[in-house]
Amino acid sequence: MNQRELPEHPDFLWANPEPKRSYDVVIVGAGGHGLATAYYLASKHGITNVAVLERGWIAGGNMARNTTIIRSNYLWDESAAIYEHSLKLWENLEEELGYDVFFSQRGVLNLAHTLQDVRDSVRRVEANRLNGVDAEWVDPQQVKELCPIINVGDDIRYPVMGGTYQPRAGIAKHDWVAWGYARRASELGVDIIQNCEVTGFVIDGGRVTGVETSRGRINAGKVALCAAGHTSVLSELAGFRVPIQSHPLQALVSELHEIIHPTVVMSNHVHVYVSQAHKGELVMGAGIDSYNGYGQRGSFHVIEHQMSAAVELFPAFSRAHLLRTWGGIVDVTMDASPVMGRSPVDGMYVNCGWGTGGFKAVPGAGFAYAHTIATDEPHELNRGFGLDRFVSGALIDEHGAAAVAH
Amino acid sequence: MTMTAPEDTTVEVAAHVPPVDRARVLALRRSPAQGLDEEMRRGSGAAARLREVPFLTQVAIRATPGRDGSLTETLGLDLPTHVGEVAGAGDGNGLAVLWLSPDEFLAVGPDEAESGVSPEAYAGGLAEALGSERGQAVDVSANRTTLELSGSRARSVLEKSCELDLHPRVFPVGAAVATLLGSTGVILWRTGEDTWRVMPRASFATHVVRWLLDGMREYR
Amino acid sequence: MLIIDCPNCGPRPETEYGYGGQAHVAYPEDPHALTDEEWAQYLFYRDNPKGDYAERWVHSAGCRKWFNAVRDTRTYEISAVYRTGETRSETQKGA
Amino acid sequence: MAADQTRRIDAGGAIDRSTPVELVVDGTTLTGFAGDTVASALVANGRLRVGDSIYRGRPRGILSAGVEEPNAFVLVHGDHDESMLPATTLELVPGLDVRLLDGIGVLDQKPDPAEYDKMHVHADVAVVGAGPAGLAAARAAAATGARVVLLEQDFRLGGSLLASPAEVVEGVPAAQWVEQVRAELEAAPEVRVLIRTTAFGSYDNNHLIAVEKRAEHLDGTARDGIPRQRIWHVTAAQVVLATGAFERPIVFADNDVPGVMLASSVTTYVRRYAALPGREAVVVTTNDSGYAAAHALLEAGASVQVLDARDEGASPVVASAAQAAGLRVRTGCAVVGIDGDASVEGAWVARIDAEGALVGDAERVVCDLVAVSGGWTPNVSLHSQRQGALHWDDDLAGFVPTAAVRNQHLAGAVRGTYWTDGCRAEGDAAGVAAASAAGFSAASRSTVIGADAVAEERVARAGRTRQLWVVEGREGGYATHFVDLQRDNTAADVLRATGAGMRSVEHVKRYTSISTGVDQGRIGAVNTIGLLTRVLSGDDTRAIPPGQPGQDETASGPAAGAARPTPGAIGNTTFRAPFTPVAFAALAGRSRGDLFDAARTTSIHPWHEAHGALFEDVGQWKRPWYYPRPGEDIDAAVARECRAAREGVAFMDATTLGKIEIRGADAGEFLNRLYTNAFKKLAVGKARYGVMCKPDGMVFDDGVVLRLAEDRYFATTTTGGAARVLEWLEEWSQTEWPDLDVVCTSVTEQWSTIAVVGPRSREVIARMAPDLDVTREGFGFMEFRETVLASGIPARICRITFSGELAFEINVPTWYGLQVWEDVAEAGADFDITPYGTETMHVLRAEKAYPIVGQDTDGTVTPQDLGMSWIVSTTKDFVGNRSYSRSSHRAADRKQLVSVLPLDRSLRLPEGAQLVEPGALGDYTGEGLPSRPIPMLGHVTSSYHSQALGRSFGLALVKAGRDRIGQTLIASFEGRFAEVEVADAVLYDKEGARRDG
Ligand SMILES: Cc1cc2nc3c(=O)[nH]c(=O)nc-3n(C[C@H](O)[C@H](O)[C@H](O)COP(=O)(O)OP(=O)(O)OC[C@H]3O[C@@H](n4cnc5c(N)ncnc54)[C@H](O)[C@@H]3O)c2cc1C
Ligand SMILES: NC(=O)c1ccc[n+]([C@@H]2O[C@H](COP(=O)([O-])OP(=O)(O)OC[C@H]3O[C@@H](n4cnc5c(N)ncnc54)[C@H](O)[C@@H]3O)[C@@H](O)[C@H]2O)c1
Ligand SMILES: Cc1cc2nc3c(=O)[nH]c(=O)nc-3n(C[C@H](O)[C@H](O)[C@H](O)COP(=O)(O)O)c2cc1C
Ligand SMILES: [Zn+2]
Repeated sequence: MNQRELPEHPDFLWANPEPKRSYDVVIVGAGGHGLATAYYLASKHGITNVAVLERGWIAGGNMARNTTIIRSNYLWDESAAIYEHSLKLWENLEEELGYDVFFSQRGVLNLAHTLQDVRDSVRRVEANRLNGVDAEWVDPQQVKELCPIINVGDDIRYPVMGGTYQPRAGIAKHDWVAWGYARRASELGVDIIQNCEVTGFVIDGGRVTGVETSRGRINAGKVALCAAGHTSVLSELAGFRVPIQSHPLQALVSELHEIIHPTVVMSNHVHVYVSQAHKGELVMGAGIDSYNGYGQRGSFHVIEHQMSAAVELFPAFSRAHLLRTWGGIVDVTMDASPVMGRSPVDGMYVNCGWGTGGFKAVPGAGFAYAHTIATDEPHELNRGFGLDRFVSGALIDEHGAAAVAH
Repeated sequence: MTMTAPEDTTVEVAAHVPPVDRARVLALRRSPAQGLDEEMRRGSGAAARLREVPFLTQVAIRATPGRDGSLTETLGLDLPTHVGEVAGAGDGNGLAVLWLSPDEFLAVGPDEAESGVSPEAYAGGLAEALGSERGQAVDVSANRTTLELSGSRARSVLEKSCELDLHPRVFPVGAAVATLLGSTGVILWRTGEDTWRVMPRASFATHVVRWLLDGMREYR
Repeated sequence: MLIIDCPNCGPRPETEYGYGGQAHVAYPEDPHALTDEEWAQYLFYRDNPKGDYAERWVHSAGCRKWFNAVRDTRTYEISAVYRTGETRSETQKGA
Repeated sequence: MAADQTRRIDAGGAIDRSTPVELVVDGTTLTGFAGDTVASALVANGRLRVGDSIYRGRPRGILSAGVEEPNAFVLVHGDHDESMLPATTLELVPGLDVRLLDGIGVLDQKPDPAEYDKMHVHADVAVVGAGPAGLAAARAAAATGARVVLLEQDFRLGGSLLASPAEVVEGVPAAQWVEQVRAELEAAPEVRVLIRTTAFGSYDNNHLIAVEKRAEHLDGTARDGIPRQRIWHVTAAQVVLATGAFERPIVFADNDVPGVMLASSVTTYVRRYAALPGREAVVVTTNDSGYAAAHALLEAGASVQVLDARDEGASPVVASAAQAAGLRVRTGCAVVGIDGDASVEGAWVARIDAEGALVGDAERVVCDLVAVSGGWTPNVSLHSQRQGALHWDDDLAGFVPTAAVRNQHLAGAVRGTYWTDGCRAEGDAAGVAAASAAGFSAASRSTVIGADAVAEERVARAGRTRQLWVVEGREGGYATHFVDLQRDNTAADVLRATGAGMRSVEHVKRYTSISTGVDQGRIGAVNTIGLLTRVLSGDDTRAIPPGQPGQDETASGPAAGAARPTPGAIGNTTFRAPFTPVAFAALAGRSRGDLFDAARTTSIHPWHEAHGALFEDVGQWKRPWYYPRPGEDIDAAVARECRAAREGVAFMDATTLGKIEIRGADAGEFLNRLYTNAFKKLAVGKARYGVMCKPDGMVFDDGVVLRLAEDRYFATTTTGGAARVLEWLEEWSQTEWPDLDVVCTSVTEQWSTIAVVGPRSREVIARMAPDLDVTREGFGFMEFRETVLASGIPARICRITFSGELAFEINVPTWYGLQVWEDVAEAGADFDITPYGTETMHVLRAEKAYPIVGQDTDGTVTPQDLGMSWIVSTTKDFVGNRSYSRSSHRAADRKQLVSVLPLDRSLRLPEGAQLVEPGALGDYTGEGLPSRPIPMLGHVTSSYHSQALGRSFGLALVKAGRDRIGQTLIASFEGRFAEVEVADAVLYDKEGARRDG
């Protein structure tokens, strides 16, 4: 679609029913993960007596706030498998949902600025390729060809030494992805209940039988948490802990500009993550704030740092203007990998810990989580992501090696 | 106040090198910002001036006030007790002890070339005075250098990157704190109404000099 | 930007501090006496409340001292700061 | 002179008629005066039309006179073009050359030569906005001696008073009053008045962030050293927000045609800029304020008629003033449509009913200007950024702050106070209250009215506003009823969103994109919310998810049984920083180019530079990477450097290693707990290598520790780990083991460290340190000595090796570093001593399988994995130890460090190459991607050509690597495959014969 066209949305998205007394599955949280899970439960497992309970407006959490980067070039086998599965689903998503979600495979560049960055990058590229994930190492000249506005000169503090490139990676329009899932789920009979906060769980003999909500008690055969940064609050209510910490993560946009940025660029070292959305705004992720926070806002020095990094690498952004900043609440685990599987409470499932990078996982995680809920067994894709890894020590440490977020 | 050598110190170094040679040895030192002298001169103007005050003697002291053996006696000064406080020569002319934390201090005194007391010997004497008390006295003279920023706009230059309140009501003459200048850790010490010492670690000296000079340009 | 009142140095901007997560999580007396589950709790699990949180900070660019603060993770307001080893009530200010 | 300024009013206005200023717009030169904005110059030249709308390409005109402008965006040409600047806020300066934009900017790809900086200031009272409220507040606070900062985005003080210069304030005309206050503020010693300065962010702890335009107004180009813009960080004990209010338009058919303008902006153009936007005007208003525009126009000689949408018309004072002036007023009427495409040619006027629907036929009125006032929206952006509560005020028809945020005060129109004396009085009261809360007692002015009294009068004085959310057109539909002009969104789009099931205002925003433009909903948000109140019924509203958090109760759900929700129940979308857009570069400040991040250099750096070193960034450090001689590439240089180290003598600057002095009776015990190996029994004068792990058992840092005295140790860390390790030591000593008698001090930069390496190093050291017994017997491996060099410089010399060769490390205070380095060069000249960099260091240590933390480890590697079980004590506990008994640590297939030898001895594998079993590849040829994942065994962490071995080699982490020694694996890289043999990690001098020379 042309930058100067307004999007066409379907005439009808989802119904706003009153909650029923009881459902086979209650999903807590209508972010991308909750909605996708509902959709796959209904479409792949024929489980349609499902409610997705959302305390605010659907997709109003991190789903409304993310920089929409989609890629699958993760280091470890377990990660590559689930993210690559997700990417394959993305590649067919518009058709599946019948909704133009602006999935744009414009490629993602991860820049390297030090010799160690180069080693880590090459390692990841080689691992990706053997895992069937398209990945390339590109030299500074190729970086320049892929994204002519990057300063690849030697005259900057941390010159670009090359980068990894995943051509199939890209971005999508976050809200519409959620609405696309909501629409299909709603069509298949799933009840999407907004303005309905889960405030407690009904647990009987170690098994969950329902939830308390701001709109009354709702009985449930199974309960699946999809509450991202709020998961700890919920799990605490259910009597168990999850190994996550909720931190503010900020993002920002500029006003609209004619398209000059053709791909997605991420630089962990200089700290820039930027793409240009279809309307023309520059979309950037800033750093994570060090402290825990549920405020959906972060500290401004993080934005300032982000801006100097942006101008450093992209001289053309000098007089783009910061138009809006915001924050989300990301759920960070110690190994920067998600948690997905059964919880200590029977009939209750957890999916959290996607931290700064779970948007891309929406289709894949929804798919695997629906399987886990439907069969009470993890899917092959999420087997390694259970809570047991923290006990055995078999972590899937995605920061040490890959050192890239989002 | 001048710095005097702690008595009865038997430090090998002092014993080893005859005084006349010592002057020759001292001449071999190069201060961290030495190569930037000319740049600093050119970047200075009436309203803001920058220079290095090289080779000050600095001793890092870890001690618990009141439980410091004969350290304070040897120093000839009480340890400062609260943030910002500088015991002794708050104006930097002589021996001063800066508060860095409840149990961490920095003694700053004149260059050995001026005082005749080697920093190693001085630190050794303090360490000895500390005795078996918990703490430390370590020569860190070369660990940081001292830059002096002065002039009517010196405060403005600092305010460009120092987030602390530098108003005299809050940051009086003679006060010193450890803080950040931009993203670089420094000790900031107000030695006069319009005179500040900025003490970065040696490896940051070039950056801090260039950073300050850049901020001074509008006042040239 | 949080302004954190270091018990030693007074109010300083957040950039001077390092964050240390939940306070009062002591290193186990004898780690070897713990089960793997208990050890995992120590290593990887911390409270994550929405509301008051007793957490650790270190004044990296100032006095280099660790201390504790009670901060509301919704409003980010700090209701108390106190030194390591002190209990919360000793120096708590405000409500 | 002003011949072309056809719409310039002959007299009045805050413009300097003696200073004409030229302006180029799309290539045409116009003239305005100093004191104009680009927009007012356009108006004075009879040009209302600006760029077309973004999506629908509709002609658009100047709508406003301020930051809320949705249409009039320009690109300013200059050293560096800047886009998307509202013409309404752009001060007219000589040399301005602008292009009108169609709602979308163009980024300049040239480097931006301008400079930007930042300033951090503290205040007792910060006042935002310099209208009557803000000026009064600043004056009152200043009078107490408090430190006051007044921030005003405009290039003039006065706020709305600039548009009513004749209004009487404290007995004098407004213009004079503003002058008086300005003079008073300037005379106060502790007051800083910043104009052209927009407070755009309000953060916790009263931290305001503002941007000041500093140089661009001088003459358009930047002056050396003078930042073009400056970011102000203001931390204030108390804040007074006196940010005024925004007028909003009325939604009717074709309300976007150029010539439709906000009524208060019309007043501003006429009275402040002496520019007449139209000669025949229709004013359409839902509240009293539209009348001011009518009076202004009338006085300027235009013909005017007023359509007051309220059946009851204006409040008595306003109505009688209108009558006295002879204004034609029709009540219960509105404009229902516009005639004209590129400019207003006429307005369709009709009576409207309670729903805003036409009653009877519309009548066409010829006009060239339609001044609209749909009511006022307090400018609460900064208040809301701090989660300040708002509530819907039905009479004012606006969201009004419920109470100020802690340590903040609100004064004037931002509180819904819409008459000047009320604003001034509130400001006065707020200034006094703020100063006294900051500890400055004040005798308040005699004229202060209690703020509460003002509140009561609010509606009585400013009149009621009719809530008219949309005016039906003459034809059905709402396709040209623009709600958000910038985003080209209409009432029809809002209805489509609700039709699609959207209930939350946040969803409507995202479905339509209303409120996402540069004006962030200043023009369209409240009308959208109002429209939602019209279309959503009681049934729908149970599902309305809340709008902005912190709003009044009604916002979280409409009152039960209500047929329609109130705007308060629907709520606002969230206000976010920045208040108005800020250039990225301004926020970058001086952290650009070389100053982007500190580059740390050693005392020897000048020598490295002078000798042609290329540098590697390690953390913030610049370390010599290698020293190519003319004609040498990296391989040749490194081979030469390696040869020197293995066969002769070479030297390296190792200053960047972290160094920590540790002292105390319990220092040994402390180190025992943190390192995997034991240090308590290390003899004084000796050194030992140690590894530290995190509690999860993974290697965290390593280094050599010297025992200086019974109670003193000296630990070295990796270059990148220095700060981390010191913090780690402090953390454990302060928080876990405060009872241990141990303290630490960083001495990283106290010492320059020069490694002298190679079989001939002893001879060099002997020359350097004549007093020292450097014999094999006299100076053993892993010992150190204090000595005085031949130069007289005191030094500590260690016999440590990171290459396996005989080697010494000379430590001297950094200020002697360069001298000693030069002395070493001289002492070794006969032996052709060769400087080497990090690359050679890496080769040498890899030949000996000394791991580099961070290169051969990645946070998942234990000492055992590195083949260093020997360093993991079994007799004492240490941090990390507990983790090794977890099941994953006992797994047989843990990755272990081994070396890999390509069968092709000249092939240097890329670091990062993956290793697989032979046969694992299946039919994968390296072309494209394999059809299914190929299991990997590990990867190459380090890879070099070994000069000493005469072949390439690598280190690798390989599953069960030590069991595979002797096996052949396949390395996969760049779509190619190569066979490698797994070998013991140590390849060179396994017996360690060389370390003693
Ligand atoms: C600034 C930012 C940038 C990011 N960038 C990227 C990126 O580029 N690429 C990427 O892949 N990922 C990115 N992420 C991460 C990604 O957004 C998240 O991992 C992902 O959205 C989380 O899953 P979700 O969509 O289900 O979560 P959310 O959208 O947060 O959904 C959780 C939902 O649960 C609801 N909820 C919580 N508690 C309750 C309760 N008690 N009762 C009912 N409902 C409740 C919440 O209201 C919320 O709607 C980014 C995140 C942020 C904040
Ligand atoms: N209904 C009406 O007739 C009506 C409605 C609104 C206002 N008014 C009149 O307007 C005046 C209001 O006085 P006031 O002092 O409250 O407001 P004001 O509009 O006079 O002044 C507000 C000032 O704040 C500045 N400002 C706003 N946000 C800023 C920011 N973030 N950073 C820096 N500057 C910022 C503006 O540029 C402006 O100068 C009164 O005279 C009142 O009568 C009348
Ligand atoms: C990819 C993306 C693009 C966005 N583009 C815009 C934009 O063009 N204009 C805008 O005002 N906000 C934009 N936003 C930000 C939203 O307005 C909003 O800030 C965000 O969804 C968080 O919600 P909140 O600010 O209401 O809490 C964008 C957000 C995302 C994630
Ligand atoms: Zn402190």
